[in-house]
Amino acid sequence: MSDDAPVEAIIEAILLVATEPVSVEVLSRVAGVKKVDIEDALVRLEQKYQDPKCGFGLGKVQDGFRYYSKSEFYSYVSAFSNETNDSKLSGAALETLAIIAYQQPISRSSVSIIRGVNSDQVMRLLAIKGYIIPVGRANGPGSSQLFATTPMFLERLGLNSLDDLPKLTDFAPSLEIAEALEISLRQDQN
Amino acid sequence: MSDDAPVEAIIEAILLVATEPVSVEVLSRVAGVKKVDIEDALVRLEQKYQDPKCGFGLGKVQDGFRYYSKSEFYSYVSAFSNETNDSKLSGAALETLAIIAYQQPISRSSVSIIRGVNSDQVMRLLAIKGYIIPVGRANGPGSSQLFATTPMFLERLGLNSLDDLPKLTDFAPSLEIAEALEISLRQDQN
Amino acid sequence: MSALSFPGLSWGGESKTLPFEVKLDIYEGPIGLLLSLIQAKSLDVYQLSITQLVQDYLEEIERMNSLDLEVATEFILVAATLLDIKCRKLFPRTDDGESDDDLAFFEERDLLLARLLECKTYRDVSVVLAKSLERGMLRRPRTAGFDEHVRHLIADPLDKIFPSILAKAYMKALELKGEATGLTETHVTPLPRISVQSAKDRILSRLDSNSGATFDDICLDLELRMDVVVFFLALLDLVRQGIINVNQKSLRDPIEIELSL
Repeated sequence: MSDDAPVEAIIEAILLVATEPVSVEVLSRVAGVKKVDIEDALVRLEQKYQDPKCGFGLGKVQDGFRYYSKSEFYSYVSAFSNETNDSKLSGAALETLAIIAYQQPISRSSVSIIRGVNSDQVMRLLAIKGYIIPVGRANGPGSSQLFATTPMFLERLGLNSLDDLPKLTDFAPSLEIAEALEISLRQDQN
Repeated sequence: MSDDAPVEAIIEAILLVATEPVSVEVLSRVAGVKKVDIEDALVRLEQKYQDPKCGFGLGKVQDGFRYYSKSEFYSYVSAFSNETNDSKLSGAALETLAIIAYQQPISRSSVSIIRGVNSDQVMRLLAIKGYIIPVGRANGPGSSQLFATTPMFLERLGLNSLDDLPKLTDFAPSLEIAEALEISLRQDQN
Repeated sequence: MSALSFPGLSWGGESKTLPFEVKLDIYEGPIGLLLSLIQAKSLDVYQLSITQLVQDYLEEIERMNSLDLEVATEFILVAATLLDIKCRKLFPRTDDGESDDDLAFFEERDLLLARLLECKTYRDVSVVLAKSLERGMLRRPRTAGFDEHVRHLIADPLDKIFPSILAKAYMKALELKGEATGLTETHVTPLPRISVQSAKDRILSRLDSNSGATFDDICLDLELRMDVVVFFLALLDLVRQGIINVNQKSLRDPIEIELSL
């Protein structure tokens, strides 16, 4: 504990200018205090922000901390930023996002193969919205660009890491559906 | 009139997501309470932030209010900037600046489309550093703000005028790439 | 289809200028479209009217105002498989033996089934993701970052830049752009320097009865993407002729090649 600058205040000053989640490591390095002290201070800050008179709180994403407006005040925040609902993500965009989330890193062509339709434009839209980002190239022949989801995507989902995504096996079509599909595709044996 | 949401909390939520100073008028309109009530709440917030355990406070700029990190903690904020300003950001900033330099005046969305990723934050940083500046609005529908480079940018590069930027003819892109670019820019205007 | 839409992001107040928004909301790919249709008709592909499918598809194309060659090709493949299924039902074979044709048909049918199941999985999980995203939209992160008054504290992101570096960065950004629109080098690539036949010979020369190779190994010294395409065609033809077997564990794994028998 430093006696002149309270750790909470240092953290607050840093998080105020941060535009991405800040890890405990970075906070510890910048503030020049031990990680445990940062962690303790974060707990105290979280308690402080629980006050209903407080309009924002701390969010933890991918091992980093960041300020958020509290969801109770959503209507005011969206009224302030003049939001309209006309930039909805389409079913196609969501489906694409799901594929990328589970298969990352993945190339445009691989996504297109799974969806059965050219997905370049949907992926461009998702990139511009900040949900996905190019992360490098495959090292095979042709070396196409690979895409992954961004920390912002996890943030919006309220997830800490990709491991927290719903398990895909829970969504595998039930045996009945698989069978029904198969029967419908099967040739009559008689 | 607030039903039960405390005015202070609404103000905090709005100021947290705001990127520019917010006036009492706007706060009053968005929160749906009288201006005097906003002013009272702002006084209470100012008192609250005076706590030395608080790392930021309220600042009044040109009739607007915003959060600022307290000057006692500038050394930490500066250290944080050095820590986060890694090569990744530099690459993005350079690319963005290059596009603006050669295509000015240009809107945020056009830059994002060319780069294939949302570039709003990078452009904000470049504006704050004084390299680019808003110069007006496109007159199409939606009328997005257009950006251009500043005299300070030219100075930094050691150039007299934009005409002294390196000519691109030596390594001009292929016709296909130029066309693709033109198409995307045209789409953007529609 | 279930309603998948949810309030999206505001995009600097400029979301209206996004050119592709409307188009995306309308269109689902052939596999997705097919899945929707099958589900709507109680999961019976057999009952599914091919004419209806084609008609629905054409209506979608109409609404898209353009014909995407890739989409069309994919659709034809799916429709052809369905048509094949129907034909076999209508004209049952008399002989019991399974011909190569039959095997090929079963393979195609299984492939279609696998793709339908995969597509359904992602579609179902995307509904859950949409709900989480919707919830996530209720709280907003602070994005303001450094303010004017702390400008002097920001490490300069453009330290040591020169005009030439700027020009290079610009050219690089434009190249990325070309790729983003799907206009890749293939449009300007010279003609392949290898024939499919010689590519087949070269693939076979790399394989012996004891050990296989991966497609990546074989393509290692190829410079043009077009040549890789030629080698891939050669690979497909060798598989078709039953000379080699290929195996790929999942999409991004290497394609393993070995001689048959």
